[in-house]
Amino acid sequence: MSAAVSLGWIIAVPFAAAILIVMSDPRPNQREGVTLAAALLLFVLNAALVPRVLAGEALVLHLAEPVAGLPIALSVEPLGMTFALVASFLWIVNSIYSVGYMRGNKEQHQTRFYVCFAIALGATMGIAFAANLFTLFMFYEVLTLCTYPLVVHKGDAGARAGGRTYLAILLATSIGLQLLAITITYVIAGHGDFTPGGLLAGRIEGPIVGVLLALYMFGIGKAALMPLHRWLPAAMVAPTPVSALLHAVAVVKAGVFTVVKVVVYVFGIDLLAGESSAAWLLYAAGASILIASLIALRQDNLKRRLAYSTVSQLSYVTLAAAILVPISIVGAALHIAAHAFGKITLFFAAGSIYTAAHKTEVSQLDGIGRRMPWTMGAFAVGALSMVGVPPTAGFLSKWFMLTGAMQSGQMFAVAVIVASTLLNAAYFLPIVYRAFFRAPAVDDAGHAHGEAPLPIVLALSITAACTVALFFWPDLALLLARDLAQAAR
Amino acid sequence: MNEHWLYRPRTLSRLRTWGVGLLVAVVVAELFVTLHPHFGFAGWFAFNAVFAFVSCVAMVLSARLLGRFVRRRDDYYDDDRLPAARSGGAPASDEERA
Amino acid sequence: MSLASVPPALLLIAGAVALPFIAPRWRLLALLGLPLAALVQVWHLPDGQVLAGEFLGFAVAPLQVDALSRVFGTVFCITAFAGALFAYRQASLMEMASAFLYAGAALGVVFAGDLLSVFVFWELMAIGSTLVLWSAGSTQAWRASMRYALVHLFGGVVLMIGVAGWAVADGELGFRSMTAALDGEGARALAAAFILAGFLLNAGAPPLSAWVADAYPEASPSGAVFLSAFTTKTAVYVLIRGFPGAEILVGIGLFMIFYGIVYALLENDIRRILVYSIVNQVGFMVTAVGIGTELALNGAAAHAFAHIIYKALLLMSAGSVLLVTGKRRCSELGGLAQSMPLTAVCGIVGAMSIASFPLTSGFVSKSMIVDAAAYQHLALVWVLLAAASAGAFLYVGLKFPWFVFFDRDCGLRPPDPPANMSVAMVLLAVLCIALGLSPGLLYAMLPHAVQYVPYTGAHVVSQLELLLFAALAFFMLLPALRGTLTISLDFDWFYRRFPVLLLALLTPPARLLWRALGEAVCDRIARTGRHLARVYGAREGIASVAGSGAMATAALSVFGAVLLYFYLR
Amino acid sequence: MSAGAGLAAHLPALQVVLPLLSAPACVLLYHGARVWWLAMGVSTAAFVIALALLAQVMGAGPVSYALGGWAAPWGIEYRVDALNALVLVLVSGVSSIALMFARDSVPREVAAERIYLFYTAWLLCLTGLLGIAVTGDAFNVFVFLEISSLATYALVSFGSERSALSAAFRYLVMGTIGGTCILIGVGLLYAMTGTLNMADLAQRLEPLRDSAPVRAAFAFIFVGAGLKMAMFPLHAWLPGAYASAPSAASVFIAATSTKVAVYVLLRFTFTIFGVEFSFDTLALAKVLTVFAAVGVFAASLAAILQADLKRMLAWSSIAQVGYMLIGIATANLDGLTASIVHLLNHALMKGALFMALGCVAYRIGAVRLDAVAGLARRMPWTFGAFALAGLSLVGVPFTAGFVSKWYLLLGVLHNGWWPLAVLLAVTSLMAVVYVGKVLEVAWFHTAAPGSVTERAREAPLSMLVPLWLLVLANLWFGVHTALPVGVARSAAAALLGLTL
Repeated sequence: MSAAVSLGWIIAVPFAAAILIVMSDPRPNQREGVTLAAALLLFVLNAALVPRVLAGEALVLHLAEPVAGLPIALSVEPLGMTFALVASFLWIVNSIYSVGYMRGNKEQHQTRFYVCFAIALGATMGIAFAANLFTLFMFYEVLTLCTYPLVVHKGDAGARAGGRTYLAILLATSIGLQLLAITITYVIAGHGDFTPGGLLAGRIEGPIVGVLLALYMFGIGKAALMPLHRWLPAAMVAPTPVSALLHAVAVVKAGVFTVVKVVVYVFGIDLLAGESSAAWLLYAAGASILIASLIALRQDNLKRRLAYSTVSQLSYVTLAAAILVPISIVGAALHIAAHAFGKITLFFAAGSIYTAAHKTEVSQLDGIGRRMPWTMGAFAVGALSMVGVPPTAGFLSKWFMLTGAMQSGQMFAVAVIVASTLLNAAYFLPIVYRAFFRAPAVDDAGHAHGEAPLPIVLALSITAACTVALFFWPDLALLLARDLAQAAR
Repeated sequence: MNEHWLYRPRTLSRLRTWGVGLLVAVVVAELFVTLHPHFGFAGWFAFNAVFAFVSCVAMVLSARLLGRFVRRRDDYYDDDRLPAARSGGAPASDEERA
Repeated sequence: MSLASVPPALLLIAGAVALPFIAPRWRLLALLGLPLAALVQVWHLPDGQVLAGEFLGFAVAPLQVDALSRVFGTVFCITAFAGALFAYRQASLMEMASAFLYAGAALGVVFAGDLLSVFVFWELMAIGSTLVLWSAGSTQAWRASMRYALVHLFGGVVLMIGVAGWAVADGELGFRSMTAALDGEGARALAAAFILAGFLLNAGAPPLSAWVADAYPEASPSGAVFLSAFTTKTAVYVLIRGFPGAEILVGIGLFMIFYGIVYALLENDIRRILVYSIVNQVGFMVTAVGIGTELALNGAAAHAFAHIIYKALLLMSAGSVLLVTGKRRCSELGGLAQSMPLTAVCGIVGAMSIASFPLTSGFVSKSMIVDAAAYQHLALVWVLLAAASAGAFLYVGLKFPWFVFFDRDCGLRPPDPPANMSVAMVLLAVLCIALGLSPGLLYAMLPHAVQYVPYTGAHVVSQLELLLFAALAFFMLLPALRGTLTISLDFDWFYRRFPVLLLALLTPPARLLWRALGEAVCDRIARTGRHLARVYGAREGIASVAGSGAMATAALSVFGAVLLYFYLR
Repeated sequence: MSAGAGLAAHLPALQVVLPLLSAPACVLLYHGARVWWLAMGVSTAAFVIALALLAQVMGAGPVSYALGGWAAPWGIEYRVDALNALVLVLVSGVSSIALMFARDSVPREVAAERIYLFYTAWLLCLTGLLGIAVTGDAFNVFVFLEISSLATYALVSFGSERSALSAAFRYLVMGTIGGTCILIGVGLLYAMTGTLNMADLAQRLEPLRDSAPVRAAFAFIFVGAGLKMAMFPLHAWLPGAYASAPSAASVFIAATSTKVAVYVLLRFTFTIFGVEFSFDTLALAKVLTVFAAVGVFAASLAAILQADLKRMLAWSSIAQVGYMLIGIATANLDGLTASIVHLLNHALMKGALFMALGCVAYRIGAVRLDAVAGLARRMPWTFGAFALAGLSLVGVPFTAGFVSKWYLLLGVLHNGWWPLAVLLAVTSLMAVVYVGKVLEVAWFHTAAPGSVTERAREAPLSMLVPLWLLVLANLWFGVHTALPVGVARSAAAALLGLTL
């Protein structure tokens, strides 16, 4: 199968799956079977592309050109490959998890859930492999719209309020700022194709660079750069699998992925590094890392705490990109993968707790680790990865960020990483301690519960294992990231 | 009598005499060995004895002096918490949970 | 990785992971067997790089052996064994597993041939030790452990920054002496400084010395034994390897020595006294590293070896007391020698060693350091070290045994601790004496050749003078040394109390300001909203369906304006 | 064959004559249903003719037709090029679809015995609009403008609410002022040049450019056209008129009449007065951008704050006219293309939106925001259409709206007008707000217990079909942009005197 064709398939499979799921509506087993099959197929297709990418093949698939000069095209480059691999792999795991969760909690509208999920993955693939800004923007919007029903899944007032914030911020930023930025780019450069070294390189200079950068960075609402982060905590009303795969991996990573793409392929790090008006990004990212962590510190609701941790971790990627040296770009790329595995593990654990024990608050978790050792063990691994302690994936990205920061002498970035390490520890370690070292609170001594359903435990064990495995065998991720850094030069 | 031998007055007085004797003996012993000091002052007779006594007293006194500033009642820190604690992050102290 | 090249670290870490899954009746075997196996492996491994590889694009040597690492490896294994023996009946499974992870990580550090591996095990050590603290289970222990964890994560990041900087500046990460770079300029100097800072933090150096006395005393009786052995001594090890002869260390070391003495003198909690003495003793080693001659480095290594053993012994006896009486303050104890003679004897042996009495391990090791200063004609240093040796006898060598086992009878008559604990204590006590009697055992291990002879008449006599007159001072000042129900503020005030005060101070005004602002903003928004609604809304203002007359006039005025404009062009 | 050829030759005349003659026929037929069939037929015929003309023009270039055989410049010339061909297609097309919709909608809102008059007015209006587009004679433009306007006043006055009459009257006053302005303008031009034929005028004006009367004429025509198209400060008649006209009429008027006025402005400023006079000498761009920018913003804001949905759409129309004016103001190829494409696209989206509201009115009578609470769950097709058309209005990719907005941004940025670009972004957001507001209320709020909403059913097929035709057109032209953009580009090029 020619590479270009397989690219087409990668986009097509999830959407096809969505249709099949609709058709298998009344039959849950078939429905979830289709999801799993599609996920597996998608991952295989992606994996098949990897050697070609590493070989440096340029794979382009030209789909259409609705408006003259605005082609819709797909192409593969290292960062997109990483993102697609991670997302498609985690879709498999998450599907297993979803089965356990949705059934365990007897959720309504499960078909709609799986359909939207498949579409979301399709959009994610589209974003990962978009060859130009317009294509990326298009899939970006599709992702926003098709995740909305998932956010409001519960359908009650709270869910609607959350969904409203979600949609409002994401649409407003993307249409108001991002689209404008994209247009400006097209006008200045005449095209929007992602080009190594930056398609604006040499075309603009002066304050306009800073302004355009701002339009992009705040236009990419999914990257949750403060103060445009509110949608993420709001989205936590969704069922946990959604929070896990979409709001820890697909959607948010689509955001930071776009950020990195823009920095590397649109501006080019040399252009930004040479432009004082673009320096603000580093500080904005740093601030949002710290502030988000401080807020997370004060959240008692587990998912909210995780959400704010996500906000801060996303800004890690932005920060890494903003350091503007190739090695830190490697860090950014790695963090997209590393954080994905760690954070999805944490969310899986949160969902597992909710399913087995119906607990949502941190303060309720005393001694739960004794009843759910696997869940909380996985949680501990994820937490360590967030802090960036070896032997977990989080260490890798942190290492490259620090190296980059030291290389470019960005002591601010260094200080931020130090501070946020401590903050991360300060809001994750207490949870682990409670779970394993406190006696269960008196009130629920009566009603005993064990581990969550098998699919859930299985899923979170897999992701936790991956979080550790990525530390010991980072080679593939590293190769792709290095290729990206090459393109950044 | 059931009192432990260590605590009999006779033992104590005996210990005291032995102790004093030991001190004297050590100083006298200095006459029978040849010191090869690295520094002049180290060669003075009974330097170590005097030096040890003086420096110990000095240390104790200086410690007392510092103590005036740094000593606090030992429940001084009892109400401090990690910031997380205020949001239920850190476990409540036992008395609260009781 | 053939069986011959299994890292000792791996044995213990694997043991830690496996422990929960081992059937209870085999556990004791694993607990005692693994450290011994590790010990065998330490001596079985050949010198040089045993394992080498590539990680993140750097050549790494996770297993590299030489005399220095073997000294520390040996003593770590011994402590792990004795500790396990001491702990296994009382300690929870979690604590044992954590302790093994911790010990394994420490072994990993001393056998790491490159900075990356050092860092990885460094962090593992932080995790392991935190878990050991958590296992104590009390709320105080929990809070102390959080502070401990944060301080060490901070140290970890500082170290990581240094390593990253070194990677950038130097291109490769082999773990060699960085003293030269420290004196140099630019990126390498900066990186080296960060690395040194990271190392020193674990050594309990100022200004963050407080974590030692803050955390260790909160651990369980057995936990404290493990904690006292590894973190600070690995720090000494990496200093010996990484920064031999860095002058700054002399000053830092001396500060630590007297910091330890003074705070121990003010202290009432017996285990805290012992913990301050860790800082004090590590201070000797750091000073030695700063002096940097072969003798000094030998002394540092030897003293670390001896110190680990007698400090473990001291904490074991203190732990036994705590276990059987449940009391931890000098002021509540006394006269226990009557009912727990064994513990008392072992405690005294430990106390004698730390005071470096002749015929104890402390004597043969600490003397090397003091004399190293002398050989370098560092008069002031020598004087201070001598005074410190005397002081050491005063504040711990006498204070600990006297107030716990003798002095006023507190009326308690607890028995000696269970057999396994007693055995462990006796084992270590014997080691202390053995090393004191035949220093050759120890000297043979040291990295550099040793011609040093501890037992000369002069040396013995002067040392005895020093110690006995310190004792005289002790008994004369006894009233001044009695414990009081107090703690002593330290640098940790700045992260324990200061933020709280700051918060308490700033919150009310901030809240007021915020509310005021909020109201102001809300009002403005509301007013603007009403205004907009009026101007653009349904019936009046712009959106009003004005009477046709009004509209016509508006239209005509617009027309007039336009006409004028076009004329004036 | 020859008949066919002969017919083909007379298409421009037929385009106007057909609806003109069939208007009185309606009065004779009288009976509602029959009248509808006639109107429907005629309008469809007009649509076919328009398409044929467009084909001719795109194939063989501009078509010139001498009415009554009197050659220009003496006789009246009908001149069809890409621009007005497009307008013809637009007007007749929308009229046809709106009539499909009207069949069931009108009887609900117009008294049975007056329906035949309604369609008569409709056909006259159609005649006028087509005439304006097709003629090449300046005075003729005025005549047809008046025909269409008078008919439109009538159509508005058919509205069921009493406010319809006052609205119609207000519209009449303003419309008349506008008409008069244009009449005076044309009169001045005639006085100066002695000709009324547009092409002829263009030539003869060359030497007299700087004379005061010509400038005055320009001002008159500009304001006149501005009034007809509801350019911002001259817009006040529009909301009332659109809001109170019968739904079908709203669809028709909203989609066509302002567009035709825009066409008139284009015709005069570019073809007759010429680019350099309008834009260099008179610096029209300044005036336009000021009016347009303020208008777009103010109108969008007003739209957000409306509670009556038809009124809301009316305001959004004013804003959209502002977009077209901005496009004109750029006076470059992309900008003009944007304006011309937007003539079409806005007709499609606004037509669809008004139809959706027509469906709502058909079921529950009222079209106030609070009245549609929870209605979407009862009328999913209607509100699905409303959502899609709304997205098109916002300018989301793959809808027609995106295409025009895209070219507009390109045009604006080519002139380096960053503030305007930002304004476009902001106003798009405001569009998101006022469309989203409706959708949220309709989908997520719950109907007041016991209200008609609870019993409402989906609108009848006869209304859903035209509605969805327009919606699909929105999507179709969002993806297959070649046709409209191609035509618009050549039209724009012609106006600018460029050759593609």
